[in-house]
Amino acid sequence: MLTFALRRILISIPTLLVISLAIFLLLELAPGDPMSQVPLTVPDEVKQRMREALGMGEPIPVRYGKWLLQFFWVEPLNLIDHWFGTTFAAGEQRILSWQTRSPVMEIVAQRMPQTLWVVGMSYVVGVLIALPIGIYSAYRQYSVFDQAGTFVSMIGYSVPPFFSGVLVIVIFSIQLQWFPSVYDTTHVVDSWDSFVVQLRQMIMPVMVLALQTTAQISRFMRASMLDNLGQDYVRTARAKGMSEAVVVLRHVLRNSMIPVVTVIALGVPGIFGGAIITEQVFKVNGIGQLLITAIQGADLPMVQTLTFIFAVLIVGFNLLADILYGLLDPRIRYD
Amino acid sequence: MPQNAPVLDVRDLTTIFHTRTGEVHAVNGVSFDLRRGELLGVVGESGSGKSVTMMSLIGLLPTPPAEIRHGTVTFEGRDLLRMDDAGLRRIRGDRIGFVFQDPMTSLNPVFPVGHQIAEPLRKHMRLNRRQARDRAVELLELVGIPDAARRLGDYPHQFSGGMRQRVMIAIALACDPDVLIADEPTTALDVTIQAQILELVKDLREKLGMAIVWITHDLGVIAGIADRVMVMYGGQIVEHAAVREMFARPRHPYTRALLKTVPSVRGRREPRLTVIEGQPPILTAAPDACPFRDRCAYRFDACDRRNPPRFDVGPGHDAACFWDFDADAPRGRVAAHA
Amino acid sequence: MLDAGTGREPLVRVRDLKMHFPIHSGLLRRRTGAVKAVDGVTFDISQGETLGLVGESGCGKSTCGRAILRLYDITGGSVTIAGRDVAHAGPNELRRMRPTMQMVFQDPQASLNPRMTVARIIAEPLDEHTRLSRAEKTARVHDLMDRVGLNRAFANRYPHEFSGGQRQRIGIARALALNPRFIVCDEPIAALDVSIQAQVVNLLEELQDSLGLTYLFISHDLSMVRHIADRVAVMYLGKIAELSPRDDLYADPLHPYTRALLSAVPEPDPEAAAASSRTILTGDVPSPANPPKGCNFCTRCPSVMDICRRIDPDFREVAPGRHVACHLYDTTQDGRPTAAPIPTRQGETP
Amino acid sequence: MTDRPDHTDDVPVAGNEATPVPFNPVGAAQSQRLIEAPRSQLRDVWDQFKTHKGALFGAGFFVFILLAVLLGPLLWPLEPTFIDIRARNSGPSLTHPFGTDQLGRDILARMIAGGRTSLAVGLTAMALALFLGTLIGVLSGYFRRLDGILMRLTDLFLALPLLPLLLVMMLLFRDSLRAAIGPETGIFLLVVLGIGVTSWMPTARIVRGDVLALKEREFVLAARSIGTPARRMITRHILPNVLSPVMVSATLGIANAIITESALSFLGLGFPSDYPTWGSLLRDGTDYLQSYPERVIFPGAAISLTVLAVNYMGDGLRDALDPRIRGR
Amino acid sequence: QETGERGRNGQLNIFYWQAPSTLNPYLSGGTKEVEAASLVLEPLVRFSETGELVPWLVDEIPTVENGGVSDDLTSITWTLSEGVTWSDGTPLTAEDAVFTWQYCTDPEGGCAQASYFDGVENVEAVDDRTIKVTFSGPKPFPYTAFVGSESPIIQKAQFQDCLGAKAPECTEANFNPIGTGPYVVDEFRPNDVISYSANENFREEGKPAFASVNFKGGGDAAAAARAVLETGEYDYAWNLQLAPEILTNMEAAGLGTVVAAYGTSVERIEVNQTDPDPSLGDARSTTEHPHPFLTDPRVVQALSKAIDRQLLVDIGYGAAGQPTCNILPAPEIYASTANDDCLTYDPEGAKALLEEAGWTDTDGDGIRDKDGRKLSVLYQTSTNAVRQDVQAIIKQEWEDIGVETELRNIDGSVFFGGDPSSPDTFQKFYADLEMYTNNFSGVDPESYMASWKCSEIPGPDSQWQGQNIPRFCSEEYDALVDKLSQTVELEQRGEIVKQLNDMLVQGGALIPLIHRGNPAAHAKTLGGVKMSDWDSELWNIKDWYRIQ
Ligand SMILES: Nc1ncnc2c1ncn2[C@@H]1O[C@H](COP(=O)(O)OP(=O)(O)OP(=O)(O)O)[C@@H](O)[C@H]1O
Ligand SMILES: Nc1ncnc2c1ncn2[C@@H]1O[C@H](COP(=O)(O)OP(=O)(O)OP(=O)(O)O)[C@@H](O)[C@H]1O
Ligand SMILES: [Mg+2]
Ligand SMILES: [Mg+2]
Repeated sequence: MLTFALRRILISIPTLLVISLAIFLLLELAPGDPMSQVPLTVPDEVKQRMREALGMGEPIPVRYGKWLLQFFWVEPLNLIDHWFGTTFAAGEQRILSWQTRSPVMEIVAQRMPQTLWVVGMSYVVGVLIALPIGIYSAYRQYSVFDQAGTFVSMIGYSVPPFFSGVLVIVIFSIQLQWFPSVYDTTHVVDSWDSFVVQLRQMIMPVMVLALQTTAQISRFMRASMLDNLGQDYVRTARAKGMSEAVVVLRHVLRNSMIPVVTVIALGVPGIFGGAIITEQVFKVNGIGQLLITAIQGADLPMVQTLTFIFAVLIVGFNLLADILYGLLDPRIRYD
Repeated sequence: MPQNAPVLDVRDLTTIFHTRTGEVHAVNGVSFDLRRGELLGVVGESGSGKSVTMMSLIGLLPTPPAEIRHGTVTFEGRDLLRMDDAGLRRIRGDRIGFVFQDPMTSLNPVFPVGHQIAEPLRKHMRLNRRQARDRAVELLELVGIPDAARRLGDYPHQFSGGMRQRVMIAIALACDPDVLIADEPTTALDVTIQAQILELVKDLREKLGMAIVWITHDLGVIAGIADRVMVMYGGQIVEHAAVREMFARPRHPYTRALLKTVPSVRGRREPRLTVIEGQPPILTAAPDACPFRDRCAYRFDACDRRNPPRFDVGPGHDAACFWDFDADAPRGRVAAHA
Repeated sequence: MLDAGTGREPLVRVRDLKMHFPIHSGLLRRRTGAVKAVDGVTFDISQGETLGLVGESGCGKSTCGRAILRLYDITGGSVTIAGRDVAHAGPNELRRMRPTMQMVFQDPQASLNPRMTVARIIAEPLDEHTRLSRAEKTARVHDLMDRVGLNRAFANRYPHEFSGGQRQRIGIARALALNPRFIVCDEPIAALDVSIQAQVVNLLEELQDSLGLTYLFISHDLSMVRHIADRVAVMYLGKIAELSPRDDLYADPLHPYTRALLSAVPEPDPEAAAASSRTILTGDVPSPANPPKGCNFCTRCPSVMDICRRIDPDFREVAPGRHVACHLYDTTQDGRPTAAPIPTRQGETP
Repeated sequence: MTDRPDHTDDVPVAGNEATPVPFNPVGAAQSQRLIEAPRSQLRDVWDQFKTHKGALFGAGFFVFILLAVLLGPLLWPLEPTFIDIRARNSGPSLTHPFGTDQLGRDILARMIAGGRTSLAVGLTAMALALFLGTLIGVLSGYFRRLDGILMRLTDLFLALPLLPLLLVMMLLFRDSLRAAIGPETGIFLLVVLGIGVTSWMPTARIVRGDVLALKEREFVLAARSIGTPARRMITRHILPNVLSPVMVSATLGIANAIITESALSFLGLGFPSDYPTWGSLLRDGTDYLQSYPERVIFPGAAISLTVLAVNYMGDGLRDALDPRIRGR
Repeated sequence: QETGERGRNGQLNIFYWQAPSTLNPYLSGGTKEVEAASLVLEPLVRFSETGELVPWLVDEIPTVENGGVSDDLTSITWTLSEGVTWSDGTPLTAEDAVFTWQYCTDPEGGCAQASYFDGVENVEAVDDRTIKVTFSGPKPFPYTAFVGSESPIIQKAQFQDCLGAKAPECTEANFNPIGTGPYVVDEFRPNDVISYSANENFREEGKPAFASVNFKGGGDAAAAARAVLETGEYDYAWNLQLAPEILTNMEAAGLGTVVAAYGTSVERIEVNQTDPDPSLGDARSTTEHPHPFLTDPRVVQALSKAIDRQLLVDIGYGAAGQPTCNILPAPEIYASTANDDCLTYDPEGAKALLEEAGWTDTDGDGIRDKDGRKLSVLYQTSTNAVRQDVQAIIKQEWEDIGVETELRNIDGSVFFGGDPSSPDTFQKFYADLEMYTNNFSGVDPESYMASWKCSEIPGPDSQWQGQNIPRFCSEEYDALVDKLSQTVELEQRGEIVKQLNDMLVQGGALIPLIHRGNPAAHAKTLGGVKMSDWDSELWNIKDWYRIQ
């Protein structure tokens, strides 16, 4: 198990390097220019000097190397400095956004809380709703509940969030006036009342996103439960006189969760980047919105960094999924 | 061989399956009894309804698609077929133990075997964790797993096939059941391992004295361990006798053919094997004629008209055939056994 | 006929055949060992003979059969079929040799492509190796179907529409299509119901008689092997423990493993079963990735000796036509066995 | 004691060579049934498919949508771009069954035109993803040497953050492609390529898994023992047998592509705004959600129902193509 | 209530759906940045909603009369009001203005507002409160530098290390500039939210009324409008370019009001006077090849007459637009009335004009032709829902009079991006007609009118830089522009500008369509809003208050 985990970690290093190169090169091809925001009246040679100041003059390999160094060395150092008040990274060149000229990572850190609150919470909620639905649908396959569940989850899967989002805003913000339509990213939760406010502003985006999560995870759960309900060991458990609850919720569920848990883990990276549209609709200016504005503003360092952070997350959670799989399944654990 | 009152009495059990293509009459009016301490062997080709019969007894068939049309199963004076789920659950695993064919898939892969053995103990015998553990060790030792205490925490995949089957047996024996139903427990195993298991069962039977139903399609296994044998064909019992009687004087054409087709490691070597031509019956309707008639050399008009009842053909021996082998002629008006 | 050493060149010569599957493990997935599925197997099969190969699950029977047909790239040894070296032939040469050697598989369901009709399945070898016209091919397919006892009307059906025995006939027809001389039957009856097994075995025997085929008949059913084989090889953990003419082997097994195996077979006769005294082996077959030192069988052998744990016995001819790999039959200088074998005879031949 | 009891010796057993096969009415009937014209695989699948109500509805609806979108312009000849200012913002009526938009363009006509684009994107992107996925899956499953590298490639693509990359790609190549082959075809190609290239991986993985399993199946071994070369092995034995997971991926792929296209449209990176797709109609409609709800209901329902139909079709296909289920 | 103590009205919520990425207006030309900064940074003088100069950090506007502007119009002297302090409590001095000039004119700095200092030769601090701006030549309208929200004064102490190339790197300063305005920045989150609070050192007693401002970004125009008009979560939303009926519907909820400020923005169709034929290769759209038919003013007049401008307003602009026939519709004194007949939709007149010009439909395919050449135009614009609607309508109207029209729309970032290598920029003008909006900031049109001089024509040799997009060239016009720069008297200037405007419109260089207002919405409870399109919309935010 340990070698298995280690092996997976080792493999992910070259994967990440290749990905970083791919992302870097792809974006180098982009026609983006840090000077696109600079007015036309500024003379060309000034622009050229400004470009060089941003390190654009150097050959690609050098820039790639610098970027890697900044990403893997300088930025972590900065993080350490930030936490412990040290000054390891003092004077090191950080990755700067072309748009705002401020360190990319600072903005990312600024955006993280709302993304985690909203998108993360929606994922948790979605999963929590999905599991019982999946279990019950499988247990009562082809029952009315199952058919309805299938239908609703497929609808959930097929309605684009830019539509469902606006719909809930119209219903709950405008008609009923229950929840705010604009998410306040500066809101600080420090009391019960402010927590209620936070809840109220989270409910709609969470609802929209959770619908999608629920739709997908419940399908997985159902399929996995169905697979396992037909297994011989279920019959054994029944033959031992175990109650249905024990059979389904202990024996079958435990086995069915193995693939589902990994699917859940694989969905986590999506939290950070997959909710672009929902963020836009509810004005939750999180990571997704950051990415889209960076793309529109041709802010290459920001796009590069964000894309690569996503890649790191995906690789990381893949790893986690693999390891979880091993932990949950003794057949792999003792391999 | 102790011959006392039956612990299990099955009368006219009929089970059908509802499938997309119609009904499948898997078990048709099966009646038999099982006496304390005896080992009843059940043989028959694949699909003859052996497993369905046994699973019907204690409600292990999923309903739907299965439906138990009629019949009674008397166990300790109560009819299992009319018992509610909770009642059945109290009997399953406690009074009646089950061992299934495939030891590879019949154990839950994610729980340690100790846990799986302890489960029925804790439920039926209300043992606490410690007691259950101690009993589990005892059981594993009983079925001959060395170093039992240490292996409680192991997972099924860490055991070999033979050992897993022993674990299955340990689970079935956990609550000292009165009846043990073993559905082809050695089919998936190698001969040398099978020999080990058979030996173990013989042993346990002597020690614990429970009644056992042993399903197999290997006549050799039956010959080795059974007291009585039932032969099933097309969802019915076509012949039933004490084991020696059955091998010595088979009185149903199917049994006779079956005995002929199997070559032996020691007996005479036939130049050609005899074969039973034809296909097993398609069980889409309740039988209104002899299910074996298409493959039978003794067939005559009566076979097409009526499903033969089980005729008594000797002491404790009956066969469902209109042909009288002793007289080598069609049977006259002989009283049906059942 | 019983022995390859009768002067006639055997059709199949297998010498020290080895098939090791590498095991990769550890951080870098280095090769850390091998599953020695077949580890030095030697035998001959003469023209028209049937060699039975028996043994417990996982002992390497299938691997052996497949390695002989070069379905695997073997690790060592040589295989000659009809005078041609199969083990080291190049791809094209091998392709040309394919028609002489064919295989019938264990699971008739799995060995037929569910998406091809019977006619296409049987015609596939013809497509690959002959230039027959369409009509000729159809004629040949029908001919083959007649030969294996399949109704020609079934030619356009799919495998799932057949019963197990009929499916196995399709597999046999396919194997026969190119007029092979040697057929490896890899447990052709294991997946069939008892009442159908006999049909297939009879068919194989008939075909052997009429076409002069040579079989390597792999099975774990000792009684069926007794019926069909002329000589029998008993395999244990990748090696042949004993190779003897059929009657000798069943009447007087030499190797302790053979003895145990025979005694473990349940006898479909309650009288005999009650009378016999069985040799019950304890324990399980060790993993072929990690076989015991010395003799393979030493962990379970009832007559294990000290030497068995140290030295792997040679596979030698101890009596005419009878080969065994066991220290019990080690000869002293004068050529006599060191210890007298005590064959436990459980049955007598009539 | 080893001999059989002698009175069993003379048992005549049916089918023993000498014995003639006895009269067998049921058997005859049975073989009569069996001899009927060989049923094709397709028929079987269809028969099974028919029993799945959802799938039947799905297939029916999908065919309906396809026909509507292809033949719609013949039956409903209004131009999707024709402006009838006087009729603007009219609700559903006889002249405009789905109403008109803020410029008086007929929404039915726009739905038909939009559906054509959306479905074309869905189908082509799916086809591309399937082609890539199957190719890579088969190659890596079948050729052990390629396996490592191809699977790494698949992992790599799986580890790429897709939506961001898709967005970046749209941004990067949109203009050069537009310049090269015109705005509509350019964007079409880009959307299709983008979605196709970023969604083949699950198919590849599934196919590879299946191929690996198939390779161990005895019929492949049988073909090998016949000497069938790799190329024909793949086309004859492997591909037909991986069909069912591929078909199922296909249905999911269509749904996925339609939704992704609408998301791109929403983010303003899809087709030009005057080029209707269901996604862009829906996006434009959301602004009018309160006053003219039908403007979102029609495209929204079209997307959802198509996705739903295709998903149900996939479910049905999965069942129909699974021999374990079909065999029952 | 309008008066009271500072911060009495709690929080003010402003919704800018495009969020600012910096608060230094000198580093970004974007409206959103400039306006967000205008809460903090202030110029010496602002423009009111009517375009009049309002003294802001000075007590009096310098003129020739009061001696603030030198007689030869080459210098202007500003005197700062007494007691103005930065929000950190330090006094505002003339040095800060001098520094601001240095900051923006540093050749390394890439200042976005450098045009405000065009012609400025020197800025000096005569004393702590006196700033003297010297021009290189006479400047009839000297109110450019330090006037309006785009050239506010920044604090020397804060920015002195940020000159030139280092300017963009002073993140701290750029995100939290210290200003003299009513609010100070508490937190700046790029592209997200800005939190301000009332400036304790603000010079006016009892202002601002709001204790804090929440300046939210993100979403889209519809969402912003909804938040003010329908849910009432926000008090003010900016730039609501939505179809008028949507806004009207939202307004019906009764929570807010849609307002529009008019400046000089005119949505117009520029008419290419040169030939964009692709077969010309590099000489495409250059003065070497005059356009084959658009140089005939009658054709352009016909196209103009055939447009129903009121319909365009109804569909696309509503309250935020008025039909216009002038390229310069405001301020009042510059607005011509000579072209107003185009306000009536007159397709028949258009047809007659085309007939007169010799364009008839000889082959009966519905498209007019002349000498074998079809009257067919390519009409491009940027991608934007309203523009595409307008395009579609105009296309249909033109096809009614027999003009074949092909539409093209190009993503705004490319179209306005100015990349010399892209064929799709508005400067390259590889089309017959193109539509966009342009305006000028401030109230003096001199330099704006000068952009149609022959010398301003973009071309390959000037890297396609140049303001004269239609490539209109007339000696008469150039002479008139020169005359304008010599004229001081306001009346006279107005006359000249009107003439220039008429020359452009009647000469067929431009088809003005709509005088565009800048629509915004504010809550009914928000008082004091006076939208100005000449300055920041939030120019008088210090006077805003909550109506209780
Ligand atoms: N779930 C089911 N649905 C439909 N038919 C079923 C089902 N389970 C069993 N059957 C049918 O019931 C009949 C009896 O099956 P059963 O499993 O009892 O046979 P068996 O004698 O145990 O065979 P084997 O030796 O193969 O285990 C068969 O014809 C089978 O097809
Ligand atoms: N491709 C392979 N890779 C690795 N190990 C293999 C492979 N094929 C077979 N083995 C191993 O080789 C050993 C012998 O396998 P083989 O299939 O030949 O046994 P067998 O005697 O035919 O068994 P059975 O009776 O179950 O068919 C087993 O331990 C098996 O796990
Ligand atoms: Mg069974
Ligand atoms: Mg095998």
